[in-house]
Amino acid sequence: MTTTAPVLSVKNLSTSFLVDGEWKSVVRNMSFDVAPGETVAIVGESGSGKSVTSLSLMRLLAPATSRIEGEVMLNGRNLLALPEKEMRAVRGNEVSMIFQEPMTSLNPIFTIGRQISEVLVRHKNMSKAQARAETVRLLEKVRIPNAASRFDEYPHQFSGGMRQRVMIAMALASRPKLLIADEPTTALDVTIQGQILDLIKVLQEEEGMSVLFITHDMGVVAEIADRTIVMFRGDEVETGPTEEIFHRGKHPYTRALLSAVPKLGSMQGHDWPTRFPVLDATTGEPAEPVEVTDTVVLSKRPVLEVKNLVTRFPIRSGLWSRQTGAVHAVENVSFDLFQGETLALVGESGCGKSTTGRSIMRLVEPTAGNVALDGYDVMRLDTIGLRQMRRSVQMIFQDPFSSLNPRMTVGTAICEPFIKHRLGTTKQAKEKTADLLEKVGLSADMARRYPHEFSGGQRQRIAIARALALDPKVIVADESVSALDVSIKAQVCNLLLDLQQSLNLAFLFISHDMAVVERVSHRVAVMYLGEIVEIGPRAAVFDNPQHPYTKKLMSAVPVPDPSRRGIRRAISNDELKSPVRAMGYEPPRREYREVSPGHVVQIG
Amino acid sequence: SELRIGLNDDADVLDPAQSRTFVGRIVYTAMCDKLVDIDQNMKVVPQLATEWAWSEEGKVLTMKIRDGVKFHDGEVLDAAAVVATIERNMTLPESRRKSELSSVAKVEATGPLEVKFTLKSADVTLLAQLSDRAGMIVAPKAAKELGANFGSKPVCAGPFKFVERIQQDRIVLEKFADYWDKDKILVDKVTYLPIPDTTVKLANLRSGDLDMAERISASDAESVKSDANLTYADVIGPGYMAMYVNIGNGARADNPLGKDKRLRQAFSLAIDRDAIGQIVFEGTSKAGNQPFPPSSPWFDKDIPVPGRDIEKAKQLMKEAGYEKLDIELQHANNTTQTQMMQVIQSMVAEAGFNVTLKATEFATLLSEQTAGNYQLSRSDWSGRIDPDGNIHQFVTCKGGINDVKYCNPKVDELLNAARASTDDAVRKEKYDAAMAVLNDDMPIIYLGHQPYAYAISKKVKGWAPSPDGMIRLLGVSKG
Amino acid sequence: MPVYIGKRLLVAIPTLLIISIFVFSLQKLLPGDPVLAMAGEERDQATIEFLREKYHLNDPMPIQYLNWMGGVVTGDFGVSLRTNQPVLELIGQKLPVTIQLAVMAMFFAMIIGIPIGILAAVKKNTWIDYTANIVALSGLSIPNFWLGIMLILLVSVQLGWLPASGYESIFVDPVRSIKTMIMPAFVLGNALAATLMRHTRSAMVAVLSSDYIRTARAKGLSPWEIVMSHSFRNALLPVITLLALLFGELLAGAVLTEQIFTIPGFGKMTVDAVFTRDYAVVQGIVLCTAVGFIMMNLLADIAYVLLNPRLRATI
Amino acid sequence: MKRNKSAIVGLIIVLFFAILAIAAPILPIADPIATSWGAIRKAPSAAHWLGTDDLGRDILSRMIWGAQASLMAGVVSVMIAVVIGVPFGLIAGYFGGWPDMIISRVTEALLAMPFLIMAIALAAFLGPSLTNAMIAIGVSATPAFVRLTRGQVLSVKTEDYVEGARSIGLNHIDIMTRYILPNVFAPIIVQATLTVATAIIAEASLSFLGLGQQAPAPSWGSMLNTAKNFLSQAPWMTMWPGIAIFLVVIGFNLLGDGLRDALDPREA
Ligand SMILES: Nc1ncnc2c1ncn2[C@@H]1O[C@H](COP(=O)(O)OP(=O)(O)OP(=O)(O)O)[C@@H](O)[C@H]1O
Ligand SMILES: Nc1ncnc2c1ncn2[C@@H]1O[C@H](COP(=O)(O)OP(=O)(O)OP(=O)(O)O)[C@@H](O)[C@H]1O
Ligand SMILES: [Mg+2]
Ligand SMILES: [Mg+2]
Repeated sequence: MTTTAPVLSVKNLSTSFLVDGEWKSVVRNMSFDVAPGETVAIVGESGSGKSVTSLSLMRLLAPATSRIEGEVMLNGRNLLALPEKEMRAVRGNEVSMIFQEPMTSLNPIFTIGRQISEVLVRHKNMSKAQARAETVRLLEKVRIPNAASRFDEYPHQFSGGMRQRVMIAMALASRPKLLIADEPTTALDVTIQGQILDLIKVLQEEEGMSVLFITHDMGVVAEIADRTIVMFRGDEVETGPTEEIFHRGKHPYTRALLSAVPKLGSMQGHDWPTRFPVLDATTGEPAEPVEVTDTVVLSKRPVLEVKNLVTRFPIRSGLWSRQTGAVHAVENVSFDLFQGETLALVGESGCGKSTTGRSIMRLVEPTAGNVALDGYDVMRLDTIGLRQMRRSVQMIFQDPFSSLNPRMTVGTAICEPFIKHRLGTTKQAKEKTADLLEKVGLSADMARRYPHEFSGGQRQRIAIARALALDPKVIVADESVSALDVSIKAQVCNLLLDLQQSLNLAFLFISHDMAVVERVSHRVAVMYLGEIVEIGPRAAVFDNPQHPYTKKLMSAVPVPDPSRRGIRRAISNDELKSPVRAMGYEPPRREYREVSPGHVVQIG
Repeated sequence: SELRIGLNDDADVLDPAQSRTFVGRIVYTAMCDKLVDIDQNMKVVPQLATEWAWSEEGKVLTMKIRDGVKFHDGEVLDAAAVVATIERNMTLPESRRKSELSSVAKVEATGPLEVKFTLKSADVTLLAQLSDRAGMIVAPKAAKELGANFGSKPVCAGPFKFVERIQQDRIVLEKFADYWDKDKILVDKVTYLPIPDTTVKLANLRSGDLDMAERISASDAESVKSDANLTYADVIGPGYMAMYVNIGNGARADNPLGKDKRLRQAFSLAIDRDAIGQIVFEGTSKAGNQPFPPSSPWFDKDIPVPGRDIEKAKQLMKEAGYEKLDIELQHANNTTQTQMMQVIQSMVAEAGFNVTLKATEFATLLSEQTAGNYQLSRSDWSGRIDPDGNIHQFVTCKGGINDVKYCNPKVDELLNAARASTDDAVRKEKYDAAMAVLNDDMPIIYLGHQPYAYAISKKVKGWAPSPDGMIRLLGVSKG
Repeated sequence: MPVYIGKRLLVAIPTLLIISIFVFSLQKLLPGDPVLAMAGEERDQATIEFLREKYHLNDPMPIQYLNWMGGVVTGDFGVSLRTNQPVLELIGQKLPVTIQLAVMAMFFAMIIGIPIGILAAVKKNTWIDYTANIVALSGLSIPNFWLGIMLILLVSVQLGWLPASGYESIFVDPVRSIKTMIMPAFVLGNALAATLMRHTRSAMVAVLSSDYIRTARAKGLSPWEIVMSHSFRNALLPVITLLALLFGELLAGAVLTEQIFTIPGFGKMTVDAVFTRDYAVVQGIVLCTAVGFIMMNLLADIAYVLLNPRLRATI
Repeated sequence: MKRNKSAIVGLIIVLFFAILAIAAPILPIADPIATSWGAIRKAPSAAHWLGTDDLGRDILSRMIWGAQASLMAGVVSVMIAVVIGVPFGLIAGYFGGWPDMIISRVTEALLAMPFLIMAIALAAFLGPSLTNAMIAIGVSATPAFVRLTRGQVLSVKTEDYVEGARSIGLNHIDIMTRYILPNVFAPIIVQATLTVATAIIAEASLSFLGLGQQAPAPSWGSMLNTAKNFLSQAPWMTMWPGIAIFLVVIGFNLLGDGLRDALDPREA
């Protein structure tokens, strides 16, 4: 493939940062080429230096605290030696970049149109009007419906997926030779992720550009990359065609990485949730995956019974802020959760998963419905009772970064519930904290540290430890592993499984990651626009999905198999359907059908 | 040509019947002529009244009014206008002149240009009152029309007439072409600008934005004198600086200082009045121990300004039975006062007085002083032309501003008698006798007499300070 | 939007009521008798009594309050005890002065504080940042009177460029009006600049480290473009609330500065009125500044919302 | 690291003045209130390093003694403002609804009230003393802190960790004090360090109204006030207190920056 001269040729790229007065090297001796029209992926776990590599190529690091060495040849010019002014003509023009965070990468106070056309005005010397026309064309190209009319809208009026498409439009505006995409889909859910990946592929073909794709999702790599570079702690440990890497990866870390990738469908034949195989990153030797024993106690009454739960958020507007409508975030949801059982709640972004979890705990007040915990009616509890109740149900929040108080040591955070509920002395609380930290695989002496001193995975475990401090019966785990990279994701899932086994916990496992769900859950509920459209035993739902939405969800999951690279999904540019309803909207009565024992599907 | 005069603060209502402020009087000097004026020696001289006579033991005063005088609105000033004005001063509800004219029983026109004042009892001080606001004649028609609002558009018969006023900013007057003595008006326009900050006032003078500034601070005197473009002038005013001792005003009078005159005498002796003048006023003020400055003919030479005598003060303290005495002294919160009080505080400390200073803003000081909520209170009297005005109301039993609540029948008798006589020699005798008593009882500790200090641009010609602190503009020109 | 404004104005009513009660009870709270100060040096008893009657000072407080409020709602704020002038007329005279001074001072504060704040943020933790901080903070701690008088001495007395003090209405002689206001406005603005600078700096630091600035750089925009178009407006948002607060303070009066430059504005009038216990004037001024304050806050909130598209839909 | 260096500079400045203030009685300096009629307004010399004032008192010694009143005025009044303002801002922002309505309205009302009026009223109410001056200054600086805190709380209370705190069954007080308060402190510190300067200067105008440090006891503010009259004759009288206030303000601001970073575990 690489017969023509490479677009980008990187030699001995090393980057170091000035930290506490010392130069700390973060990326060492990276060398790779990207040929015209080629897609090269950089993979590696969090913190391995992927983003730093891409920022170094673009020279976007703060010059005062960073040092970049080596050679970055772009069409024969060494970018690292260019004067800043010329470099500016390269950025956004010859090389453009898409960033990880579509939510924050767009300036909230400028219109989408302006932010895109800016590039055209800057690099292509277009007039305002020309730029506008071209921008509309680009928006259409990335399949933003009604592009012309949305030109003057602001980022917050776009959904996450659309925002990421806007970023792509922006990056493509000047028809760059090279597109650097830094985890462009990590924050998105599977259906949108699928759309974006397809979009990049199509555009790449049309424009003939090269893509440097950074990700830690092996499924994505398999689907998109011609060649793959594996990074490990700042070093480039292995490079090769994607197929080579996937099937004949040599470096132990590569193999560890691959084995940790959850594959949809890999659970066929397993009755119970199964731990992830854990490979040692240095030796690459797998530890035998253990199937977890049956923990579900069906004999007793379910610990959690949810009946006809409805949660709506009023939308107010107009004179005197009268309510004009409502977000029907949760609509008539019912399910049971047994002791020792994991029920997964899946569905696209905004379908009401988190709200369901929060409603059960009465962190938001449900509009209607019943929630019984151990037989007690949660909806009737007063403030004190509610506080007591919260000992039994705990929540692990979606975002491990923001759900810990940044100014509280993790030790304090973990023992706080214990102390506040007067479950023991300070000394006992300390012991408990140490015990919990060890239980989640951290060491007791970490209690004195602050949240920012931990990696994402460690933070997620701290959140788990905290949730366990009150010995709850039920844990609502809201996207607890979605943001983690593969190896850590595996660790945390294993941890949850272990805890379930030893403490007989019930989990309401909220996730959009189908592969993980398949691995850890006993039963699965699929949510769509606030309603449960399909619920049933894991095997039944995964092997025999009935509802069209469930099917769509399954097909959107990237498969970490490079041989399937050519396969395309049907590109859709439909936006998420909105759960916003006008006042007086009556939700239709739903009919359900039992496909097999316990497997129920909405039919209309 | 325009004369720009910097005043120390802003005037209040520009109605002679209602006005209270010193700066207001400065403006009237240019705007409103009075029946009589005073000269450089504080002698009463003719202005609108050309001559006058006392009769019947000082109970009737007849005045001849100048012929051909016009008000700013063209109305003719005659005896009727004078009567109308005096009656207005006596009857207008808002009038602040009532006490000044309280001795007047009746005022009538006895001819087109002759006015007769009939008094309830003999009161020679009336003439002096008529040399000020009580004697300023206002246009009857305008006064009637505007009533209490006369101040918004005052119409008088002075050399300059009112043009406009913007509060806290300026008062503008222009030359009155029909003035009876118009040849002496040598400037076309006068603008008064209130500028409280003395440094700023001087800066304005130096930059040419002002031609004249009144009451510049003593500490600036030197630099004005050394400035080639400026002239310095000062004059000791008719007022005095004093400390009032609470003798009998309410519960707080019940303290050693209020009860024992020896302590008051000791306090007075511990003060070095000359030093105060040097430190606070750079030598521009006069030390004093009476309501009249030593230069005044009314000053009792038998009671000279005492020098500082710590030994004697201590002696008196001992006699009274005190080694140390705590005293609270309230004073107005301006920097000069604060400075002066600190000087006194440190002076009397040597005699054993432990003075605590209490700075108060003026309105509070005033009400505390009236209410008797003080032990020792420091305030000034701007001074009157007639000696009576500096003493009678302060120490007579029923005196209107007897805040110390001093009451001595003998003093009352002497001071009332001094009022009644038209013979200055007799009056002087009575005042001296009263002074002897007061100097012993010492309800008021007099400190000295403040100067009126001016800085004038050299461009201004023909001006000299008047002992009453007014700025007289006739004959003043600007080159 | 009109609904939003209307609502805001409605909630302003209780605020104004509270203020009116506050300010009215001052008559009882403050020591010193207004009438004593008005009666003249002689403090004639009859005059005192008359004045008390005339200004209804003998009525019970609630009655006085109701009378006053009754006047206020019909546009009659009473008359000044000191000068007999209607309070509304006085305010009418001073308000333009104060507004002109406040606007010009704000202008100086902004052209000093905001650029220095931006510069300090862009050059964070360099000597430029430190110098900028020191310059701004010195503005805060240099006494106003000192700076004012030094300026007068230098600019007016030595150089003769600007009038030393005084005021001219902008409608009468705009050039002179501006000239007389330059120094006082600078002195005032200079003191506010520090606050503005510190807050601009911290807002700007936050903006500059945000992801969309990285995006802007990746687009190939120059640092100038990034600061001026992509960060400035964002950083301005939190500063706007502050601007309103500062402007409100300016409206309430810059006593010392007005005094030094003898500008007949609110500050001087307030001080004089307070010191002479001219309550009708004090009450009028406070109510007026309160309204100004509320309007400024409203304007700030509207500006905030207009500059922030996310909020635009909410009102 | 660099940041901490400047915080240390700030700390040194503040400590320097604080130590001077505390050690004033034992330092070998002249009596700050001893007047000397022979040495009025003398320029700095060997006998009087910083010169003398209008009553011939030694300015150096007055500066040192004055540090006490001024630092107290600055620090204590800001503390009062913080201690009152922050909780009210916290309550208004956290609970919203009618507590917010009431607190916000009163705050606005207070903001519209001229400082001078409040000061005179408080002076009359509380009587003259430095403590009461600090109360007066503190109270009038409070509204700004209420607003600032309220605004910050509004954004912090939507953070996930606050909901997390609720989910483990904490009560409102715990959530406010342990979760919200520590996270709204940064801008409060900036405001507080700026207010120190205003407070030091405000003390002077209060002593003038009979509320602050009373003459002859010195404070920097009142020294400045006196110096105003001798601007051209004795410029040093203005200069020293001016410089001291400036240094203290710089010191507090640097310290504030440092404190803000120190309180933020992410920066440490
Ligand atoms: N500005 C900086 N100063 C100092 N260290 C930095 C800086 N930026 C990144 N690092 C460090 O460099 C290392 C590589 O970070 P990088 O962001 O490239 O990781 P990554 O591979 O992109 O991880 P992720 O998957 O989490 O995005 C990390 O240890 C990080 O802490
Ligand atoms: N406090 C709220 N007020 C108004 N609307 C809300 C609120 N919280 C959530 N919503 C809306 O309710 C719907 C469901 O939100 P929810 O957070 O439960 O989705 P989710 O399934 O958890 O999505 P994600 O996968 O993105 O976390 C969304 O449309 C959301 O905008
Ligand atoms: Mg990264
Ligand atoms: Mg969610």
